[in-house]
Amino acid sequence: MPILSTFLWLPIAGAIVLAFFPKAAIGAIKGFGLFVSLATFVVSLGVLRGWDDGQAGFQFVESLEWIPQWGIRYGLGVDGISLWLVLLTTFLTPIIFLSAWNSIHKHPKEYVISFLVMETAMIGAFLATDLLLFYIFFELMLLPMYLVIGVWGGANRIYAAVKFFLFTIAGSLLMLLGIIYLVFQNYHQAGAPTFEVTQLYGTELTATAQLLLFFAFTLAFAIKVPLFPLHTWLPDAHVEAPTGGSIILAGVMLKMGTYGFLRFVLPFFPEQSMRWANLMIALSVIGIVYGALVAWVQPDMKKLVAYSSVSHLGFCVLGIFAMTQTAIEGSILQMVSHGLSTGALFLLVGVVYERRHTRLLADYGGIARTMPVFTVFFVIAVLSSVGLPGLNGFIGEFLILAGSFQTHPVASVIAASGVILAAIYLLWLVQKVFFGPITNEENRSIPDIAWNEVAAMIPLVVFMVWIGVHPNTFLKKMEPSVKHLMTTINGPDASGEIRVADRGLTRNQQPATSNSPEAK
Amino acid sequence: MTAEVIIFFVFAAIAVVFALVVVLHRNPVVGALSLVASFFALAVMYVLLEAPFLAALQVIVYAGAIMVLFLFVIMLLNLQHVAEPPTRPIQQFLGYTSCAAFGIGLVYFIIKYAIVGRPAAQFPSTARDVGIRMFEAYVFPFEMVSILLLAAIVGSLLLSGRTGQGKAREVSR
Amino acid sequence: MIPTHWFLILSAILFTIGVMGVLTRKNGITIFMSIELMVNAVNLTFLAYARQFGQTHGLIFVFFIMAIAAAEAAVGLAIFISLYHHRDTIDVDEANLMHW
Amino acid sequence: MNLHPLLGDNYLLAIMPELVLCGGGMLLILFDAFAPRLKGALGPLALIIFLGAAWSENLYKEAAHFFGGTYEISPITRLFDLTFLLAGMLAILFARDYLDREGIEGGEFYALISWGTVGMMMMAKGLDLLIVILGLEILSVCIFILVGYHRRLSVSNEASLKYFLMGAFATGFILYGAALFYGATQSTNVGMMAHWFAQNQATPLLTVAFVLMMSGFGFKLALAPFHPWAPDVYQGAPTPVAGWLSVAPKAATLIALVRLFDAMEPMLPKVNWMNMVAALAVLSMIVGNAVAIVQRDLKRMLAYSGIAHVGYMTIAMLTVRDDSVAAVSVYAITYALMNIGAFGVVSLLIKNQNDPQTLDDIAGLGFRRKFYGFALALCMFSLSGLPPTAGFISKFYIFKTAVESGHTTVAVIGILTSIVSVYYYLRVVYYLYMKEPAEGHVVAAEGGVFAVGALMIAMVGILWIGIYPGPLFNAAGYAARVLLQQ
Amino acid sequence: MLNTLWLIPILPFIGFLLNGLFGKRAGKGFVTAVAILGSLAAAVAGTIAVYEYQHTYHHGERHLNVVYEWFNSGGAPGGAGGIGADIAFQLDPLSIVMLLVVTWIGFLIHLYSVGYMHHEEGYWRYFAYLNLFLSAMLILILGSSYLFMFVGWEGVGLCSYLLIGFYYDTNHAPAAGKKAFIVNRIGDFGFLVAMFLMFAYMGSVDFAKVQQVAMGGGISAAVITGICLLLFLGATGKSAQIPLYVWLPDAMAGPTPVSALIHAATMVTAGVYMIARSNVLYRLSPTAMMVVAIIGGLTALFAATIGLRQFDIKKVLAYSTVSQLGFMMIGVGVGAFSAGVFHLVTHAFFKACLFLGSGSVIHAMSGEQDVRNMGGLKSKIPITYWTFLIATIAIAGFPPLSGFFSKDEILASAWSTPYFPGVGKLIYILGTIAAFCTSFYMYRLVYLTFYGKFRGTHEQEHHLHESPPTMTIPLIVLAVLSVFGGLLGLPHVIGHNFLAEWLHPIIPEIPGLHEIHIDSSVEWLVMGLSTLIALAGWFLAMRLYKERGNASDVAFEQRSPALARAIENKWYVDELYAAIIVRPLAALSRFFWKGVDALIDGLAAMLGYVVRGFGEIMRFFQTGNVRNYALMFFVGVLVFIAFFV
Repeated sequence: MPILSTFLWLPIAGAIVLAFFPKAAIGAIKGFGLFVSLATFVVSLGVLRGWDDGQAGFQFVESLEWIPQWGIRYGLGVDGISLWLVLLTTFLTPIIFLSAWNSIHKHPKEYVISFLVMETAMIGAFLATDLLLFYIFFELMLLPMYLVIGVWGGANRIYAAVKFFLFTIAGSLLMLLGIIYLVFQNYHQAGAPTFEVTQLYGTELTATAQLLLFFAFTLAFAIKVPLFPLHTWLPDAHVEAPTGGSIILAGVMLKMGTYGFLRFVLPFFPEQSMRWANLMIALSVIGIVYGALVAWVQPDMKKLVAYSSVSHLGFCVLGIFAMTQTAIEGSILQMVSHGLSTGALFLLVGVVYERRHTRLLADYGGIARTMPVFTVFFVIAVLSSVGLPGLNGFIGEFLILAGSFQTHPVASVIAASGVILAAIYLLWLVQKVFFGPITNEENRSIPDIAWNEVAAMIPLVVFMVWIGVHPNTFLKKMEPSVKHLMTTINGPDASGEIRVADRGLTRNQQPATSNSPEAK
Repeated sequence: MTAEVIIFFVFAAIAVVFALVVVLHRNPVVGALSLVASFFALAVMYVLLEAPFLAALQVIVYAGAIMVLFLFVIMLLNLQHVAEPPTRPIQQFLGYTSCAAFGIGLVYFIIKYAIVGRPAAQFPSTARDVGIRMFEAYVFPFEMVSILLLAAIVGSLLLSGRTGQGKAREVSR
Repeated sequence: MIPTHWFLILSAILFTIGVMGVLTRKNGITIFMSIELMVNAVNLTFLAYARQFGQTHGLIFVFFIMAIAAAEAAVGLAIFISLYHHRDTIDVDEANLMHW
Repeated sequence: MNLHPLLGDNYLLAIMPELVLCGGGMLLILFDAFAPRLKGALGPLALIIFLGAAWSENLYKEAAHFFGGTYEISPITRLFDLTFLLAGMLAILFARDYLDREGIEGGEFYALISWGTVGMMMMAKGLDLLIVILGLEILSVCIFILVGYHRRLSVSNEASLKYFLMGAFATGFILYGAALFYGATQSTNVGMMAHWFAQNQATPLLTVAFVLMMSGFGFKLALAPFHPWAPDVYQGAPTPVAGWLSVAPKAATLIALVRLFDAMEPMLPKVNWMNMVAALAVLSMIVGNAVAIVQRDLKRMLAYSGIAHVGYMTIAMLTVRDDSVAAVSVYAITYALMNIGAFGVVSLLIKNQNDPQTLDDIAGLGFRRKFYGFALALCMFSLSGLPPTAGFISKFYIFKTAVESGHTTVAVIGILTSIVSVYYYLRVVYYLYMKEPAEGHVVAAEGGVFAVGALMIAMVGILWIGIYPGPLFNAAGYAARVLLQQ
Repeated sequence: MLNTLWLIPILPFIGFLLNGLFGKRAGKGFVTAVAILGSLAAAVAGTIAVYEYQHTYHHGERHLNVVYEWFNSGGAPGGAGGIGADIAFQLDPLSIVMLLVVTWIGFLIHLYSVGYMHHEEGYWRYFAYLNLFLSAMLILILGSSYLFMFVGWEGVGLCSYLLIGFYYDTNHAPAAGKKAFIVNRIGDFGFLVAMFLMFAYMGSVDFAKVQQVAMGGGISAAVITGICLLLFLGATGKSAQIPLYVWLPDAMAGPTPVSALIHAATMVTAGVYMIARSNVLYRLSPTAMMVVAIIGGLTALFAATIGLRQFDIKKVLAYSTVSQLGFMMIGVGVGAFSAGVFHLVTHAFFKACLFLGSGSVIHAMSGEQDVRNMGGLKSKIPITYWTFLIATIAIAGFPPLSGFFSKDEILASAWSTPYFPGVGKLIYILGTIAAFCTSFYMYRLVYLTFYGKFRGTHEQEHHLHESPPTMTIPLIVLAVLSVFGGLLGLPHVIGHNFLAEWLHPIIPEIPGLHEIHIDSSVEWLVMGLSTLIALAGWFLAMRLYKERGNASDVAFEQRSPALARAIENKWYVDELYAAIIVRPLAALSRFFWKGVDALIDGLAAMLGYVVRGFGEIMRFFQTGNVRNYALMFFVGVLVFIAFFV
């Protein structure tokens, strides 16, 4: 039984079964959803068991004829780049069901179903080794999310849902055209049509074609990330989405963009990526600072966290386009940690929203006294998101910054200031919500965090600490793939070293023999 | 300047003039009758084109059957007295001008590019020739015409039947 | 022997007149008559060419067009009658329930 | 048996589908006339007839010409025949409940649909302009009547009037164009025309002829700027008819055009005719999608979206290659499934058919009637071209073909407009699932087993083609190659 | 023990976990036991480790205990030279000094807290934090690389955030905690970038490797200076130097023992430790050293001036801390690293003692912190008084108490620094003036608090009582330490400088750099002068405050109100920062949010409106009049003909 397909289709299968559940059996529905997602997670862990640390390419590859006429295959595979994102997805879904155990009163069945469908779509997008297959999953995940935001969302949900959908679809449709063109060119050169990602690497293209395709792909992913000028859909979507929606959106869906950059943009168009790296890095750095600053003045908790995502994802993009191995590993790790910490933040905001039905900072204050346990969890999540060493956030950011410092020192320094800003807005949030005297009478009697929410939080915290304390568990598995990616970008000649390194800022491999630019 | 030419011009003039009457006269009855006249003129043209059989058919089918049908309907709905209200000037203007342009262009192109030179020596257009061809290659469409007419009959029966509460269910936006 | 394109020109003129009728008249039946006029113009063209080439099937085409015209006439008039039943008029401008 | 050398061998088997449908139509009328009490059986009977026709497609499999090279049987015609039959069956299934509800059940209805299908088949198979135009006329006459079939409704009557006048007008142009082509090529047979095109130069008069003819066909396809009839007619027509009308005739016209363009192939590099087609396509995509956005009436909205979709199909035809033909045929089938499905759900809304079926009528339907809601949503997703539906695959095919034929610009416009289209399709979903119906404005949706069956067919088809299109592609590709070889 | 060095920080961490998870339910006894044991265990383990070190290594060697590779990326296979670090602890003379000071003072203050915090409801929370702090601090001083040290560095920052905000349901305490954390973050930013530079140019952040590479030469002075200055930015954050000192005075919002432990004895000295740790880099870049020294001098003086006129007993001590940290910075800045560390140690003794004493006073005054409402406590709380007095004498720098020797060595080194002689003298002068102020405001504090007649309310007077032994014992111990602590580093003219020798190995010879040499004449001169200064300060304070209490403050205010208020409001520095940094930034952010975001949205929406409008226009061609359709059709035909013919 091919493991990837198993846990790829398990959620959908569950959803189909679920469709025949009686509407009334809410407990059963939720339980079944949780069970299915947990099963998926357990199965997906099997990937780790059979994992070959040394191998750079795809593992557990499955490849079947699908649309032979166009050389489209049902190709699945997982490598160091996608491994942790896949696991993150399967890991977060049960947590969502747990956290939403009592909070979804409207159409619980449809809710669970849409999340299961979404899970399959997301896993598929990470696993697909075939461009069209990827695209299909990439778009498939929009529909359930649209429904989730639109049906279970807040007051202004329609606007948010439509905005979310149109922004993303606009990008991805142009990318579709790019895909077609790319494949067509490759077809001309290779003679046989194929959508296999790895075979499309190194398709020769004319300069203009490269440029256009690069921007077609980049636009799609940049919207998804979201990169600075295209980020405005995110706060609305986050604010209006139900807790689970926000968690998935921030935790996994945004990673589609960064993942796309890594898997497609860089290896497809290395020259263009190098050429426009400075632009992308500039945008991401702007995003980091901008997102942080805007987050700081938000009156609404969820908006604040949403903008913080803009800031944190900026780090990922920075790392990717710095194009040093360290930075890329860092940004992959940062994707995972962001999924954990921001997911946790949204979860907790959801918890308190459900009790007080307001997200305005002004309505809170001093609830550390009424819900101490909750406060502890929240502070932990905040600290991990601030990037406190010993928790997950730090490692990723450090690797990104240190790595990008090699090639883009100025950008990395400016980005590093984002670390300060993160502390500013997140501690501001904590102080406003939890500390100080209780001003609002309603806050005197908030029930503390409930069993299911604790159950949802604990695994998150565990992994935050794990990544923070022993990140090698994660880095070692992604290292070969990233190395391989670097060679794909730079060509085999410069395997370890980075091609953009001819700016005088090369890191010497052996510390003993120090060589600074002057020394050379 | 043979007789043929004279006949051609005379009847061409008739056809055009009556056609214009059809288009311009306010009373449908007059229109219908002048259309008949115009069709007659066309029949003459067919004769000039060495297709007497078709000319006969033109007179019988068109002037005979179809136009009678028209008149019948006009009478049935006794529209002979209704004076047609004037239409919107823009529509009128655009209609006339565009038609003028179209016609002039068309005529110009025909004069310039339509083939000239002697027509073919003989033109098998007798009822016999027609029949033979008709039942060789065109037997299938010929049969299908029956379906066309059948459908038309069924349809006209269906549509023209009184609908009882038709007006009762009148709803307007 | 009359040159073919004389007939062609005539038919072009008739066709144009027909179009003019369609565009400028309100009375449905008149419009329909104009359409019949157009169709006849086409017939003339076909016949003229058929004579030019000495082919019979151009001629046969005309037969079929006549049949088509007959069928259309039947249905069309039925439609007008039904329109009249609904609105007591055959002024096509009155038929404007649906727009935009 | 062979009466005459020109007829071709066992021509009766070859035209069996047409014969079955013709005969079936008459049978239906007679049945209705003599057993007026058994109206309920008409629908199933019609269905059986269509199934019989579909079965009789298998009687004659080789590719061959009949009736002196005026009639072609080949894989492509079989494919399109099946498309027409599929469309007809879906229409019948929906119509069954609709007519029943509206109390206008009658044999003529089904008979006319079968005859119209015959007309389409002629358009698909005719190698002679005569046959194509005759088929077109049979189809048109049937449509005139079907549109006006709901006699009680003034909208229905108005629609049929509009369609009739415009249709006859357009027919005039098609005929005139045909006449001029005849004058130039000395033949109305596509094959011979191709022969002539291969050897001679184009004259402006010929261009005029092309424009006239193309305009006529453009009208039948509802391509902008010849489209304005479509919304009114769809709105006024009985909903199942509208669905059928929005799909089948367009498919027939397209295949007829494919033949023409194929015949003109050698001429096309020398003339700019295809620019006109491209212009039509672009205009349709833009106008269709843009106006669809501002529609609240579902049927009108679907009409405009249909205009846009024909625009997409036309993109593929800009260069006649086997791929493009295959793309068009795949798209035609897909479009039949999803559009008739959508119209079908609309046809289940119980309200005075004189009033428009607006978006408000389906508010909250998705949770009230889960199945219908989901079906409509699926159709919408498919129409907007989102995976994993057939709409995505076939749109992808179209754009792929366009890009490969070098029409990238048009393809880009197509993509951009389809971004716009997503907006209004999703708005339907929004009304289905995210909007509560206004107080006292809950429109019931009622459909019997037939409608459900039709929806099942549509949904399964949509998902099947969307997820595993390989076999269909094989068939279409093969058919297209065969078509373009001879 | 040596190979389980990691136990030392883990032990208090376990205490943290236990108290944090079960403390609330388990009750005070459990909490106390766990907390005390946690700190004591760390102290004992540390001492054992030191003992073993002494017997296993030649003095000065570096003992390294690698636990596991933390993370490493981008290096050659096997991780060599990648970006990353190990979880590794090291033991060498410097960290030994820090280890002993931190653990034992930490233990004492734990002890003290048992009494002091006894009535707090957050008892368990407090001790959990305190243990956490201890373990973080131990990581900071035992970590073997900048990166791992940074963990502790931020960890202690976190703990100080939590402990300052201990009284979370007040408004000012959490705000102060936030301020502390953010200001420290600004420093950490420097630290981070410094590490990036190290990775980029030295390929590692391990102390030893960095030292090796730096001494190996070949790295441009610019880079080294950059690293040093950035590290120093970190230090200014942690050690409350200009311009980032502003958080420390506010930090007094935390419980007093916290101020004693974190904001006097241990955490705030981390910056000094770190600079001493990187002495090689600094010595390679005189510029950086000069900056450090100057900043230190300025801070010393500036803070001292503010200290002159504060009324909150803890505020006075806070500014004195800032000022003393300035002294330490002078020490490490002028190249007398051992002197800096020496002052660090002695300061830990007497400043802890002072804070704990003030705590005891506040305890006695049932929460009162304003010296204007005290006075005449001498007889009421004798132990507190005597310990406080001793510590004051020590900090004021009277021979032969500890403060005298350490401060004095620093000043002497400043005078005779070889790196920047001229500036050195200047700094010496700054330091001397600061010393004078120190002596003055400390005695002022003593007199205002313990002498004169009681100025508080009656029930305060009624409640006055000496603190319980758990509080007094640490006081006495610390007092004793601050008396004899000076013996660690007697100036060579008098005796033997143990500390200097002890620390010597961590300050390796760098060819071409000659170390500070203080000749005896300077030594004597400086000693004499600073003694005089201290006396002068004492004398002045006595004249002003012994009898008259705070009357003289009032008088001063009447004489020059503007100056008085300026000092009272700390020269308005906070206001300045708010005006030039915080508010503009907030305004910018709001502009981004309301302006830029709205603009982007607007553009996106506009596209939609354009399409929609186009649709609206197009739909009006759909008049519903069939003849218009016919016209459209025909015009279309015409247009196409016109176009394509």
